[in-house]
Amino acid sequence: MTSPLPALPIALPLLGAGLLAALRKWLSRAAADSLSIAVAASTLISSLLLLSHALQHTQVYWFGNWHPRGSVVLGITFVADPVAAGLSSLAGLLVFLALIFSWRFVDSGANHYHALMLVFLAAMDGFVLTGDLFNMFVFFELMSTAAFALCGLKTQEPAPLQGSFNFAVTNTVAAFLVLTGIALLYAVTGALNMAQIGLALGGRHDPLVLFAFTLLTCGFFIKAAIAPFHFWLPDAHAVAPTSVCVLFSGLMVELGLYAVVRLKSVIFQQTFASGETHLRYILLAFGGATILIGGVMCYAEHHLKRLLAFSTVCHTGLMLVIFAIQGPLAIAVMLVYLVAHAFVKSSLFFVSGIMLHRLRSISENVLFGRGRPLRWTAALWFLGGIGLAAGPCFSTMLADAGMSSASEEAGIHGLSWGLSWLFMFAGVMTCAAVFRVGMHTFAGWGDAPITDRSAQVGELPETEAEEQKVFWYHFVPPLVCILLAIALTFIPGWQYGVREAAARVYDQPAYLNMVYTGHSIPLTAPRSWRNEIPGAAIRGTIAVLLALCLACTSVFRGKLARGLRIGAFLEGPLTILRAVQSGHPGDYVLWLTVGLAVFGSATLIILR
Amino acid sequence: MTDRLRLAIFLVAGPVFMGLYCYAAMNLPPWGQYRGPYGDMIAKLAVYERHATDTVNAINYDYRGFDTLGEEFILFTAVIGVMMLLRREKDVPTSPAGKVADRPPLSESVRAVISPALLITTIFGFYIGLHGQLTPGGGFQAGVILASAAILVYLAANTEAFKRTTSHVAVEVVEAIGAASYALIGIVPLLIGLPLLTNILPLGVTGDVLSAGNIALISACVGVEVTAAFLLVAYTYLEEIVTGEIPEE
Amino acid sequence: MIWCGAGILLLLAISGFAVVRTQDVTEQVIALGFYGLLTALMFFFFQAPDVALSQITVGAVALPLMIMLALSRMKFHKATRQKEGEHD
Amino acid sequence: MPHILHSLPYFVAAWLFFCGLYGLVTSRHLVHSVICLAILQSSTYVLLLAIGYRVGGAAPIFADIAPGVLTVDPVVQALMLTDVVVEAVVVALLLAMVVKAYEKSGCVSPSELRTMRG
Repeated sequence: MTSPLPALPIALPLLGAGLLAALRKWLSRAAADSLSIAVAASTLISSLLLLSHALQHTQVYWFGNWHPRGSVVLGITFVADPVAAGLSSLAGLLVFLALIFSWRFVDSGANHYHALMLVFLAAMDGFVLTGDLFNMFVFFELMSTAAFALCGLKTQEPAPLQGSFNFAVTNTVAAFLVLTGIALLYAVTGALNMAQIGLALGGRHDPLVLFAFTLLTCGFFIKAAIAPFHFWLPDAHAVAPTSVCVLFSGLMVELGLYAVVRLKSVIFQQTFASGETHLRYILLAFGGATILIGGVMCYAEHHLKRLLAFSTVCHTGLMLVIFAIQGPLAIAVMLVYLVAHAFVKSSLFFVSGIMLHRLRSISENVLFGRGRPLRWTAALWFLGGIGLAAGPCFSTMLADAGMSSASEEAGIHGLSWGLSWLFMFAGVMTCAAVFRVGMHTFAGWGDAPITDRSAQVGELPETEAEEQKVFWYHFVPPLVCILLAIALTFIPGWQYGVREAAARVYDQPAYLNMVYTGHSIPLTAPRSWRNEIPGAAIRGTIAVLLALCLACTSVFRGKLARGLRIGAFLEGPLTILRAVQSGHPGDYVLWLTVGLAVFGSATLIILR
Repeated sequence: MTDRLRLAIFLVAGPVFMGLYCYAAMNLPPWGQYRGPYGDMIAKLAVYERHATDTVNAINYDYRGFDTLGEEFILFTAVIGVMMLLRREKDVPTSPAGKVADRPPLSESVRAVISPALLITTIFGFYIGLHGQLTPGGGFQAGVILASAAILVYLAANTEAFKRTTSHVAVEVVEAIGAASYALIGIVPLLIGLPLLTNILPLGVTGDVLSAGNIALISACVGVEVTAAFLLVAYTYLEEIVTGEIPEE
Repeated sequence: MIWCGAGILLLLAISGFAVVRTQDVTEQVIALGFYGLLTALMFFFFQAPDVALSQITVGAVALPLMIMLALSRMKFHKATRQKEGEHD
Repeated sequence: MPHILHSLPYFVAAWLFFCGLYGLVTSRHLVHSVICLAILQSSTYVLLLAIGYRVGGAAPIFADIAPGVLTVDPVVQALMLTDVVVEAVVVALLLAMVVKAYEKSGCVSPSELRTMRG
């Protein structure tokens, strides 16, 4: 008797999607909404049940009942460890909240929207749970296909088609990079199961393995929007409906990094056993560049969704930097940050959706002073900003605390300061941008906002013009997200649980043993970062204050001496960075190729 | 960025990438010396364990059937995406565009050839679909062939008939049911405590059309889905031309 | 025998480049159809009849057909718009 | 197998990947970009096929050969079947975007379609 739990998070939404698509013409909007919410809720419940089982014992599930013969794996397996099951629960929760938010609200594209959302959910679940490399590619592609379609939901204007075309081209190239990497690994190991590949590769690190690593990593970096692969992300976010942006920024992008973590731990663990330091510097360089570009561009944007999108770029860069430290503790910190960021960013996107609905625009310039009556919206918006800066009480702060412990554990205490600065930079820039928009929109302070070209892309409102009312249930999703982001700091089991889960991800022998025999090896959880928390809280407070100052130098630039108008300067032309973000698919593919060449050469030269 | 600058940068980065690819590939096992073990193991087992002589389909629909489930839903999603992107917007009124390019000009002789061609294509499609577990072919290939039959109808300039076969809501419903029934077949074993997509049908005699358990059944679902999917895509592209109506500006 | 296979591969490499270099889209679709057939031939030659069958149906028929349909829809759209313009 | 052929198909795969990227970078027509993506995709066919090939191996279909005969790898062929579907699907979806963009804005060149930049 096999427990059916691991299969349900995929089977339920897929069946639901089929049903919704079949009944599309006959279902009323409300019926389609309720049906899809019910399916998402049951998926969420099955994911949570799976998580509760996985916390005790990793669940290994063989599809078609094809168990391995000796060391050869015949079928496809799901390995539901706490991290995978937890991310699947997060996916379920975000889709559930997004569907509640879009209840009779966002244009459903003739009722196609619901089926697409459910397929997207199934794809994310499959992507995190799978223990098979090619199966991962299949779900990667399924996730992308659903995302491309959802991105082009609003077909009334040409901008969505530009955004989704660029998104589709770059991410399809990513899929083929990943597939090429899988094929190369298959050629040398004769296996598609990740555990078997890891076993067969051993400590091999010839150019072939390193190149396969490059292809897989860069392919997933494209999804994770690491510079210079990030260009598609702002374009896609600017045009996608709010509820879809929540899923893109909240989880889909981060899943790219999750895949890199998983592959590095299961397949390439021994490959880099001797070259860990070199790999660290390569990843730190890419992550650091991403933080800088994302942070600066985030502050320079005046289109709300693009601004939040660049903040996502900045924060995924930060997650990469944390992962670059290496070691189980670093993975734990990254996961803490991933979850906290998902809640904070989702909340901000939900709030921007409410603003778009009430105020009929998403450009800072147009919104100036028009948000004064929206007190609740303003409160949620500013809270989200504080969350981005890892302000005290927010669980993003825990990551700051953990980062110094992790770098200490990895023996790179010297880098610790630099990393803290990067963390603070990311927080200050993104938080300041959010504060600036908030001050302009909800308070109407200072001078009229500066604007730029892309902010003038008039995004048509997603909703009908007649009813500009918002209902209480529109505030539920952002409120739930913000509350969860805060509550996680105070749930004592949370930090311990994540550390233990990360240890299980990191430990390659335990993973292999699990897949082949189904028995787990007891592991010791990495050490706690409790001592670092007060310091992190102080740094968080400073970051919030700095962000406030920076935002003020923009908002009140008229009253300041020229030398003090730092914010206004950062908002200014920034000619080169803006020129690079050109909206031309050819350029994006070009930078992608450059990134591949650089990452590939660096890996090959340094790690040989 | 100018076209020339873009090309210049690419001509530096692109060859570097290709060079890395080639350099890495020189470490691969030489061409023509596949070493196993995965493929060899399945080639040995499939005939005995699954009574399927076409091992490729045994992998596709059974050993790695879960991949194919995902693949079917990729197709399903893309079709929804195409229909959604090219949907008619609600408030935009349409105007009859008149006979602009209604029917492609075809000579009588071509039309005379097309009817038998249609018959042969359809029979071939069913043959390919039903023998998937034995010989090359299977649901996917059959689906594409059957859908091409409908395109032949259009080529025969019988737009009315094409409209009847495709514009109907039924095709859309069939497509969704085809995709969902694959998931349903997978779920049935869950009820008796087996993992998703486990075969619970009798395996039959190797080489028989009705052998190899659920492979034929899944293959049939895939065939239905693929046929409907390609028909829907073709119709969505042709909708304006067939109905002769385009949305006003 | 193996030289024959190598020849097909080289032909594929050349025609792939040719397809990419073709600027006119209609010509490119025809080139793509030819390329699809060549790929199918390669599949047959290297003992992959299943894939060859799907490649013939998809790569050489369905794919070019789909692009043709899309192009004809675009052309139709343009023609109708122009006609409407003349009426006004 | 002559020595100079050892890596030939892999080089062809690398070349096709390069061609696809080149086409995408230089493309002046959105439909052209989509076709280049299809060429890029075919690079993975060549690679997978070459990896699973075995000199003298039969096709892995035991309808007319005895069990136990040495065959080429059936697994890569199954992967390629998935790949073919993915190709068709991606092209269909991208074309739909191109068609819609053309109907909305009247242009097919990637440099004209840009409404968002910076």
